[in-house]
Amino acid sequence: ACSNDTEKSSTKEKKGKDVEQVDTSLFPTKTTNQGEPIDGGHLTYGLVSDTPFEGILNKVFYQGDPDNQVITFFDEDLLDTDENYVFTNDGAASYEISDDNKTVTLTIKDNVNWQDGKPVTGADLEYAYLVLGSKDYKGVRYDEQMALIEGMEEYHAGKADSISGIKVDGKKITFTFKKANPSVTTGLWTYPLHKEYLSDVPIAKLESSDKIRKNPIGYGPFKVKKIVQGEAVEFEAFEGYHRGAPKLDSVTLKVVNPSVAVKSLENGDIDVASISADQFDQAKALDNVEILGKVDLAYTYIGFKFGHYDEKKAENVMDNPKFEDKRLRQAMAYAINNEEVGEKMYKGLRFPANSVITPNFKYNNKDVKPYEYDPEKAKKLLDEAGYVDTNKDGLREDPDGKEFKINFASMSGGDIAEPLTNYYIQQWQEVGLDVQMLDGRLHEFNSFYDLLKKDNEEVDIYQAAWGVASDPDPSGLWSRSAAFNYTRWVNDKNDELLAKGISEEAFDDQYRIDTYNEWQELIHEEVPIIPTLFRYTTTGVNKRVSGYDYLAERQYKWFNVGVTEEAK
Amino acid sequence: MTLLKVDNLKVHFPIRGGFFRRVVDHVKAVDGVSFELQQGETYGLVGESGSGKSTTGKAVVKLNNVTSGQILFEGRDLAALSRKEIKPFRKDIQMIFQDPYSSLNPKKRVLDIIAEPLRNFERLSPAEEKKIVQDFLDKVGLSPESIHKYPHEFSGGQRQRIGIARSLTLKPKLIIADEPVSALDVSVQAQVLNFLQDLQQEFNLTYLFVGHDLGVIRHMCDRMGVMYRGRLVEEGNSDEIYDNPQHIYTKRLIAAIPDLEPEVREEKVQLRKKLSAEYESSYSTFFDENGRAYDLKPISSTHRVALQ
Amino acid sequence: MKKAILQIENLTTSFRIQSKYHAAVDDVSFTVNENEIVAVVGESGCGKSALALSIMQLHNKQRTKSEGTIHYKGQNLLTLNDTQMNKVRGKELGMIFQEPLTALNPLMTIGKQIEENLDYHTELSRDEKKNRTIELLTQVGIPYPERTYKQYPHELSGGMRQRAMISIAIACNPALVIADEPTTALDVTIQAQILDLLKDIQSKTKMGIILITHDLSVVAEVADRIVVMYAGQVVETGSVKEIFNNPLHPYTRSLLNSIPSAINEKNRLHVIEGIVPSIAKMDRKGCRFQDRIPWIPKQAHEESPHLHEVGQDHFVRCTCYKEFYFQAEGDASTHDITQSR
Amino acid sequence: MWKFILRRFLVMIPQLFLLSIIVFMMAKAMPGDALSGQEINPRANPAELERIREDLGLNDPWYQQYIRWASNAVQGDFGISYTHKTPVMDVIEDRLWNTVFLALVTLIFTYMLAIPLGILSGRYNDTWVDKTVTGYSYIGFGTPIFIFALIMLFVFGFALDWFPSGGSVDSKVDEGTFAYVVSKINHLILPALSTALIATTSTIQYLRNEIIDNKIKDFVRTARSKGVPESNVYSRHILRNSFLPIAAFLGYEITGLIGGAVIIETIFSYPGLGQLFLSSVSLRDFSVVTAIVMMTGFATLLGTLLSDIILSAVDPRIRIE
Amino acid sequence: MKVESGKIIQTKDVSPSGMKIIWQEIKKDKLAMGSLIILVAILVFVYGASFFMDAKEIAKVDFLSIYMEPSSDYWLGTDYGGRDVFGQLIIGTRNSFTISLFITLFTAIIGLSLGLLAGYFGGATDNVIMRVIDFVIALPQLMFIVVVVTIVPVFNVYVFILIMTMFLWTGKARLIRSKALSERELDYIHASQTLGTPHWKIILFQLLPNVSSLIIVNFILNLAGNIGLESSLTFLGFGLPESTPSLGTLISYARNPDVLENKWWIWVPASLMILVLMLSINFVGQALKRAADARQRRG
Ligand SMILES: Nc1ncnc2c1ncn2[C@@H]1O[C@H](COP(=O)(O)OP(=O)(O)OP(=O)(O)O)[C@@H](O)[C@H]1O
Ligand SMILES: Nc1ncnc2c1ncn2[C@@H]1O[C@H](COP(=O)(O)OP(=O)(O)OP(=O)(O)O)[C@@H](O)[C@H]1O
Ligand SMILES: [Mg+2]
Ligand SMILES: [Mg+2]
Repeated sequence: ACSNDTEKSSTKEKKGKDVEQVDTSLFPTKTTNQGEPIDGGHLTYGLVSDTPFEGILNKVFYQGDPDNQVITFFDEDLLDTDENYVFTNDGAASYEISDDNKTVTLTIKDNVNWQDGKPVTGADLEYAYLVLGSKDYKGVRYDEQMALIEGMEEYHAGKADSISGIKVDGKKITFTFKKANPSVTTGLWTYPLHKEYLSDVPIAKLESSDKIRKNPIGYGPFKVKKIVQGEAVEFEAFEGYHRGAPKLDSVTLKVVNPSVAVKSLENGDIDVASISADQFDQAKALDNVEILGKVDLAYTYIGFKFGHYDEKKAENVMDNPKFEDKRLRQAMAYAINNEEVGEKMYKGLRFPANSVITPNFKYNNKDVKPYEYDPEKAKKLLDEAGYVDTNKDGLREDPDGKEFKINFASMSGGDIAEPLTNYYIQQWQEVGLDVQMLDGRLHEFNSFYDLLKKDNEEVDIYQAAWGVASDPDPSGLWSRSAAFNYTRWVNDKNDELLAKGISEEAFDDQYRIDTYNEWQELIHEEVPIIPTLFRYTTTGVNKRVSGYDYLAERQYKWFNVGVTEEAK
Repeated sequence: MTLLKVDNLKVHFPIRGGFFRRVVDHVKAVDGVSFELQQGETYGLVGESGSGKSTTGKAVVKLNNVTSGQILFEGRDLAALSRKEIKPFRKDIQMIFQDPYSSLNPKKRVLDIIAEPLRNFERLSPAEEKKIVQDFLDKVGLSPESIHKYPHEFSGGQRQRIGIARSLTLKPKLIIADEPVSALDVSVQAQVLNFLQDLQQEFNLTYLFVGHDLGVIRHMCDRMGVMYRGRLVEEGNSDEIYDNPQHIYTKRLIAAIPDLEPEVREEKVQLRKKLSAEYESSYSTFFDENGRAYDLKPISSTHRVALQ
Repeated sequence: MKKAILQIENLTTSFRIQSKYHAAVDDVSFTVNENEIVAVVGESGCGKSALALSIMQLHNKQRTKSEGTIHYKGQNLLTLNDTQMNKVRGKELGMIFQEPLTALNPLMTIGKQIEENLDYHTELSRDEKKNRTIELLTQVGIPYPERTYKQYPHELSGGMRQRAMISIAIACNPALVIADEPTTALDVTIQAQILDLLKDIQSKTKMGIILITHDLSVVAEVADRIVVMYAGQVVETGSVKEIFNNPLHPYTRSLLNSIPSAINEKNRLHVIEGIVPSIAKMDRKGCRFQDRIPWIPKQAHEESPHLHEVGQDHFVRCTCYKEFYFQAEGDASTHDITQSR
Repeated sequence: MWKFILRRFLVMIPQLFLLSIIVFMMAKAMPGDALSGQEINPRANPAELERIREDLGLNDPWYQQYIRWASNAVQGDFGISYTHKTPVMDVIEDRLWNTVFLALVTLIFTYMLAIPLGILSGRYNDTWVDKTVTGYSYIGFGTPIFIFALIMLFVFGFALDWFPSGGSVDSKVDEGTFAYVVSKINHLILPALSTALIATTSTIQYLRNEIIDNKIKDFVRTARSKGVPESNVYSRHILRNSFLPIAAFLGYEITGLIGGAVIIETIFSYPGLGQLFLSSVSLRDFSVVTAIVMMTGFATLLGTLLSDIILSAVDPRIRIE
Repeated sequence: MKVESGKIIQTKDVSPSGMKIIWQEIKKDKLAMGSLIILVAILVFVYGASFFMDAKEIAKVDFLSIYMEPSSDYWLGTDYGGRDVFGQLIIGTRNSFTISLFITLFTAIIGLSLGLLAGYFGGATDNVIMRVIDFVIALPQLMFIVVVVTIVPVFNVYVFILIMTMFLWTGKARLIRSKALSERELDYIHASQTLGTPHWKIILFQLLPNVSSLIIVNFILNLAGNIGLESSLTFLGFGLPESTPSLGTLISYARNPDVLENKWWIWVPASLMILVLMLSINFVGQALKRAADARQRRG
C-alpha cells in the first residue's frame, strides 16, 4: 500500500549509453502477437494481491495500489508522458509553460468527455485541486509541489475560498507558481474530478460516497459496469473514448492471490497478471503465456544510521559517530556480492544498483559503477581504518580496541527477505565484522519504519527500498530537512547540489543532468547508503492478447489492447 | 458426663437463583436439632435419605458451616470457633466415613494415610511414626506389613478398618460414624460392627452413629434419635423406640424393617397398610401447617417425642 | 403341582477375560413357577446379575458364552436369535434394575419410556397406549400419573423412579419379571413399599418373579423359594420356611448369622472370613466355600460337590454342612441363631 | 428462559467492556498507524501526514481515543476505516456474511461427515470399519490444515478445475438471480470442504467415544430388556444421548469457525473477516481491527450462550428457568 | 485383641502401581508400543544429532545450491536459500518439539494451579477464576495472537511459548477444575479436613496425586496437538523467524506453489514428521488414557 507513483518510468534513453548491467532486452516489453483483434473480445485482468481491493476508485482518494490498477481502466490523467516521463501534448490535454517558467496552461481537447457524455473541463481539474487542498481532505496527496501554486497555501489553511493561482476558462486552465520549479513538467497533478457529478457530495464524504465507490465515472477507455466489492470489476468499452473506441468489448478484473497467479495464467482463467520472483521459473515454463518485463522505479539499499531527526528544528542531526569513517562504509559495500544475490536469489530479476537514481532515468549516472564484490579490498580498508581483530576471536574490534557490533534491521515480506539478510550478515562476518540481525528477526513493515522514523538506537544499519517518483528531484529523501532521510546523513555539498537540481537553471536539461551526475558521484564516494539492487518487474500475458505495452504509463493504455482469439 | 451437647442446631444451605444469582431460599438441611451424648455411649441418628443426618454429623466436625445453634464439646462451643481455633479439637473428634472406597486416598500408601493426623499434630521421627501406625494396624486386625500397600489392595471391610485406624491415632474422645457399614456386604458389615464395639470398650469411645438401617442402629446404639426433614421427631433409649414408638413417622419406619421371620410377613404387610392410613389421617397431630415436626416433648425421663 | 414358567437347566455363563472364558454362572438349575417369587441371594460377585442377564440374553455376545438350557414356554431361549428374543423380552420377560436413575434414559419422558414397551409388543393406537401407560403408573402407586407421564427421570425421587421402572417391566403383563436388587438403592420405608407393591401386582397377574438380592431379610419378607448362590454355583435351595428354619449350608448359615436383628441383638455378629473369589482366580475344584471356613477339616468337603436333596425340595451342595460348626472366638462366642430355633 | 438470556447479556457487558479496553490498548501498542504506509512514499509530505494524524486524533493519548471510540461504539458506530475510507460497519458487513456463510457450510459438511462416520465407528468399534474411520481421523488430526487446503486448491481448483480458485462469487452473474446463489455456493464448496475434512476428525472421535460410552450404559440395557430392536436402541437411545455434547458444542463450533477463518480465507482468497483482519493489522487500520475483534468476541459470547441454550433444550436435566 | 487373622486378602481388581499399569498397557497395545519406539527413536536421534550439528552452518545461505534435489550431499535437498533441508528438519523437529513441550508444560502448570484452587475451594474463588477463564476463552485467540506477535519487539522461541501459553491454559484449568470439584466431594478430602490437615497440604498431597493421571494423559495428548500449533501461525507469517527453523517453517514454504508442486523435499518430510510425531504421541497417550481408566484397560 504505497508509492503510487513508482510505476511511471521509461528505459529507452539508456540504449545509446553504457548499459552493461542493465540489459533491457532481457524481456520484451510489448506483446508479440500481431494478429487482428477480434470483435467483441473479452479480457480478464488478474489483479495480483493477497487482499481484496479497497474500492476507493479515484486517484484523489485511493490508498492502495490495487485500487489504482482498477482506476486505470476507466480513468486517466489529462497529460500523457513521453519515455522520459516528461509531459507531452498527445494526451487528453496539451500544456504550455510560460517564459518565466512560472505559469502552466492546460488545454483539454474537445472530444474529451466523461462517460456520462459531459465534457471534461478546466473546472473539473480545478475542482480536484480544491478537494486536495481542502482541510476536509484526509488523503495524502497534497504535496509540496501543490503548495507552490499561488494561493494554494492560503486555501489549504482555510484563509481563502479559492486558489488564486488557478484560473479556469472553459477547457483551459492556468496554474501560476510562486517560483519556477523544473519538476512541474513531470510532477504536475493533472487528474480531474467530475465536478458536476461529484460537487453535491461534501468533500469530507466524497471518499465514502457511492459515486466514487460504486458508480465511478471516468473518461478512460472502459466504463465500470459492475463491482463485486473487493473481488472483481466488470468493465465495458466506452465508445466515446477520446482516443477512439477500445479494441475490447469488455474486461473483467479480478483479484488473484499471488500464490495462484501463475496457475491461473496457465489455466487461462486470467490473461494478464504480474509475476513475482518466486514464481518466475514456473511462469517461464508456460507456453500459453509470454513474459514482459521492465526495470522498476525503485532501488534497494543498505543505510547507515548517522544521527537523529530533530523535530523542533525540522532538521537531521548527525550525532552518531559509529559509521563516521567512510572507509568502514566502503568496506561494507565491497564485502557484499549483489551480483550473486540478483542472479541466484532473484533469478536474474534484480541486478546491482550503481546509484540511487534508477537506470531508466536519463539522470542515472552511468559512469558510476556499483561497488563490486571484493572482500580483500574490504579487509584492506578496514585494516586501514583501524578495525582490526585485536583479541583474535575472528571478529574485528573498533579502532579503540572495543568490541564492534553492528545491528542490522531488515524488513519481512516475501520468502527471500530472510535468507538475503542472513546472506549479507554472513558476508560481513567473512570480512570480520560482527553484524547481527536486530532482535534476531525480521521486522514487519510498520514496526520497521517505526524503528527508523523514531531513530531507534538499536538500529545501526538497515536494509530498505525506495520507490522513486517520476520527478527526479531526490530532496524529499536526501535533504537536511527531509524527515524521510532515515540515515540522517547531512553534508554541505549534498545540500548545495540538491538545491541546484531544482533551481531555475535546472529547466535546462543538461544542467540538471550534470548536477545530478555530480550528486551521484558524491553519494557513491561518501556511501551514506549502499545502493544494492535495481529490479525488474515482470508480467505474464496470454499469447492471445495483442497491443499490450508493459512500459511505463502505457502499461495502462488499455484502449489499445485486444485479443486475437476467444479464451479457451 | 456429657461429652457433646448439640443445642438447636441449624444448617441451612443457600439456593441461588434469580437475576444476580442471589440467595433466594435455603435448604433447611438441619433445622433446630438438639441432643446430648454421654461419655462412652453410642448415640444413633436414623431417618430416611435426605433427612439431615449426615449434615448434623458433619456440622460437628465442622465440615459444614453452622447457621445457628451451639455445638458444645466439653463445654466449648465449636460452632463459634474459627477454622484455626478448631484445630486442637480435631484431635478429639474424628469421623468415619460411609464409603470405604472414596474415603481413602487411592494414591497414598496405608502408612501415609494412617500417619496423616499424626503428622499434623505431632513431631515424630519416621521410626516412631511407623511404630504407632503398626500398633494401630494390629489393633484393627491388619498385618504390620500392610503399611506399604495401597488401599485398592484391600477388601471393603479392610479398607473401612484402615479408615477407623486413621481416626484412632489421635486418641479421640468422640467418633462420628456416618453410615460406616451401609456400603458393605452383609458379611463384611458384621465384621466392622463387631469391631467398632470392641474398640469402644478398649478406648472408652463415644460414638455418634449415623445410619438408615434400623437393624444396625438397634444393634449398636444405646440411645437414638429419629430425624425427619431436618428435625428430630423422637429420641430415647433404643429399646423404647423400637418397642414403643410414639411418633407416627417412627412407627412407619420401624414397620418397614424387614424381618428375618417369614412367618410374620403377612401381619407386617397389614401393619404397614394400617400405619400408612394412620399417617394420612393423623398428619396434623404430628406436624404443623408447614409440615414441620413439633418440638420434642418428654414423655418419660429418657423418651422424648415431637408432639404438639 | 404349580405351572412352571421358566426352567433353567445347567446354565453356565462364561466371560472372556484375556482370551480365556471363565464361568460366572456355573451349572445353575432351578425352576420358576407361576405366581411364585424365587429369591436369588448371595454376596456381591456371586454371579446373581450375570444369571439374570443370561436369562434375558442381554450379555455382550462377543464376550460371553452361555451353555445349558433356559426353557420358556417350550422354547430354549439360548437358541433364539436376536429378533426372536426381542419378541420375548419386554413382552414375556420383564426386568427391573437396581439403579433406577441410570437405568432410565435421561432424555426421554417417563411416559415415552413405558410406551416404548407397548410400541414393540402391542398393536394399540396412540391414545390407547397413553391410557395404558397412565393405568400402569396408577397401578404402581404413582400419585399424579398424568403429570409423571410427562416428567423426566431426574425430576422424580428414587422411589418414584423405581416405580416407573416397575411399570416398564410389567407393561405387557409378562409371565416372568426379573428384579435385580430392586430395593438396594432405596430407603427402608420405600423398600417396604416397593416390595409390597411387587407382591400386590403379583397377586393380580400371577406372574413369576425372580428377585435378586443380597439382603436375607428382604427375602424373608417376600420370597416363596430361595436359591443361595456362591461363586457362581447354587449352594442351597429350598422354600423360604425350610431355609430360614433349617439352613444347612455353612454359607447360608453364616449369612444369616451376620445380620444384626432382633434375635441376635447385642451379641457379636458372625463374620465370614475372606471374600468371594473372582471368576478368573477361582479354584474350581472341590468345595468353593472351603477357604472361608478353614477350621472345618478338608475331608468334610466333597471332591466334586453335588447338590444333595436333604428335605422336600431342599437341596444343599457339598457334604461339609454335616460337619459345620461356628468357631468359638475369644470371650464373646457367636450366638448361632440358625440353631436356636 | 428469557430471564436467563437477559442475564447472560448483562454479564456480557463487563466482558465486552474489558475486551474493548484490551483490544484498544493492544491496537494502539502496535507500532505504526494507518498512515505509516505512506511514509515510504517519497511524494508524501511528512508535515501533511502529521496534520492528518492530528486531525484524526491519532496523536491523542490512548484513553482519550478510547473514550471517543467507546462512546461511538456503544451506539453501533465503530468509526471510519482509514484504508477503506468508509464506515467500518460497511467494510465488515459484506465480509461478515461471507465468513458466516463459509462457517455454516463448513459446519454442515463437518456434521455430514462426522455423524455417519462417528456412528459407524462407534457402533462397530474395533472392526475394520472403525479402524478405517479412526485411521482417517488420526491422519486428519496430524495434518496441518493449510497444507491440506493448498493441496485441495491445487488439485480441485487447478488440476481438475472443478471449482473456482478464489473469490466469493463470479462477477458476471447478477445479484438476486439463481445463478448468483449457485455461484456463491460453488465458491464456498472447496474452502468449506477442505476445512470440514480436517475439522471433522475431532467430532468423529468425540461422537465415537460418546457412543462407545453410552452403549454400555444401564438405560441401554433397559431398552434392550424391553425388546427394542437393535436399530432402534441406537436411534432412540444411544444416539440421542451421544449427540448431547456435540449439540452443546455447536455454538462454540460456529464461533470457532468464524474466528479461525483466517487461514482458509487466505488460501482461497475468500474475502471474509479473517482476511480483512490480517490486512487491517498490517495496514494498521485500527478501527477495523478493533471492530473485528470485538465482533468475534461478541460472537464467541453469543456462541457460548447458544451452546447453553441448545444444551438446555436437548437435555431436560439442565433446565434454564 | 485380634478380630481377624492378619492375612491380607486381595480384592478382585488387583492392580499394580502406576508405572507398571502404564507399561503393561503399552505392551499390550502394539500400536502404542510401536509408537513409543518410533517416538523415542526420533527424539533421541533429533536431540542427539542436533547436538552435533552447527545450527549456524545450516542456516547459512549458499547461493551455489539453491533448490537442489535430494542427493548424497543434501539428503533432503536444499531450499531457496541453499540451506540443507535435512539439517533444518532435524533442528526444526527439535525446536517444534521443545516448543510444544514447554507450552504444554506451562499451560499445565497454570491450568493445574488455577484449576485446583478453583475446584478445591469452590465458591468465590471458583467464581473469580471461572470468570477469568470465560473471558480468556471469549477472546478470538488467533486474532489476539496475531496482534500480540506484531506488538512484541523481540520475537523468539521464549516469547512464542509465552504468548501461546497465555491463551492455551484455559482448557486445562477447566478440566482440572471439574475433576477437582468432583474429587473434593469425596470423603478422603473430607477426612483430611477433619484430621486437621491444612488446605495447602490437602491440595498438594491429597488432591494433586489424584488428578495426576488426568493431567498426564491430557499432557500427552496436548503435547501432540501443540506440535502443529506453530505451523499455521508460521503460515500466516506470524510464526518464528526462519533463523529458528521449525517444522512449521519448512511446511509453510509450500505457500509457494512452485515448492508445493515441484519441490516436495522441502515440505513433505516436515509434514510427515509432524504427522508421525503427533500420531505416535497420540497413540501412546491413548494407551495411557486406558491405563488411567480401569474400565477401559485392555489388561
Ligand atoms: N452442600 C450442600 N448444599 C446444598 N444442599 C445440601 C448440601 N448438603 C446436603 N444438602 C441437602 O441437605 C439435606 C440433608 O442432607 P443429608 O446429607 O444430611 O441427608 P442424610 O440424612 O444424610 O441422607 P442420606 O441418608 O441420603 O445420606 C438434603 O436435602 C440435601 O440435599
Ligand atoms: N461383563 C463381564 N465381564 C467379565 N466378568 C464379569 C462381567 N460381568 C460380571 N463379571 C464377573 O462375574 C462375577 C459375577 O458378577 P455379577 O455381577 O453377576 O455379581 P452379583 O452377584 O450380581 O454381584 P452384585 O451384588 O455386586 O451385583 C463377578 O466376579 C464379576 O466380576
Ligand atoms: Mg448421609
Ligand atoms: Mg449384581
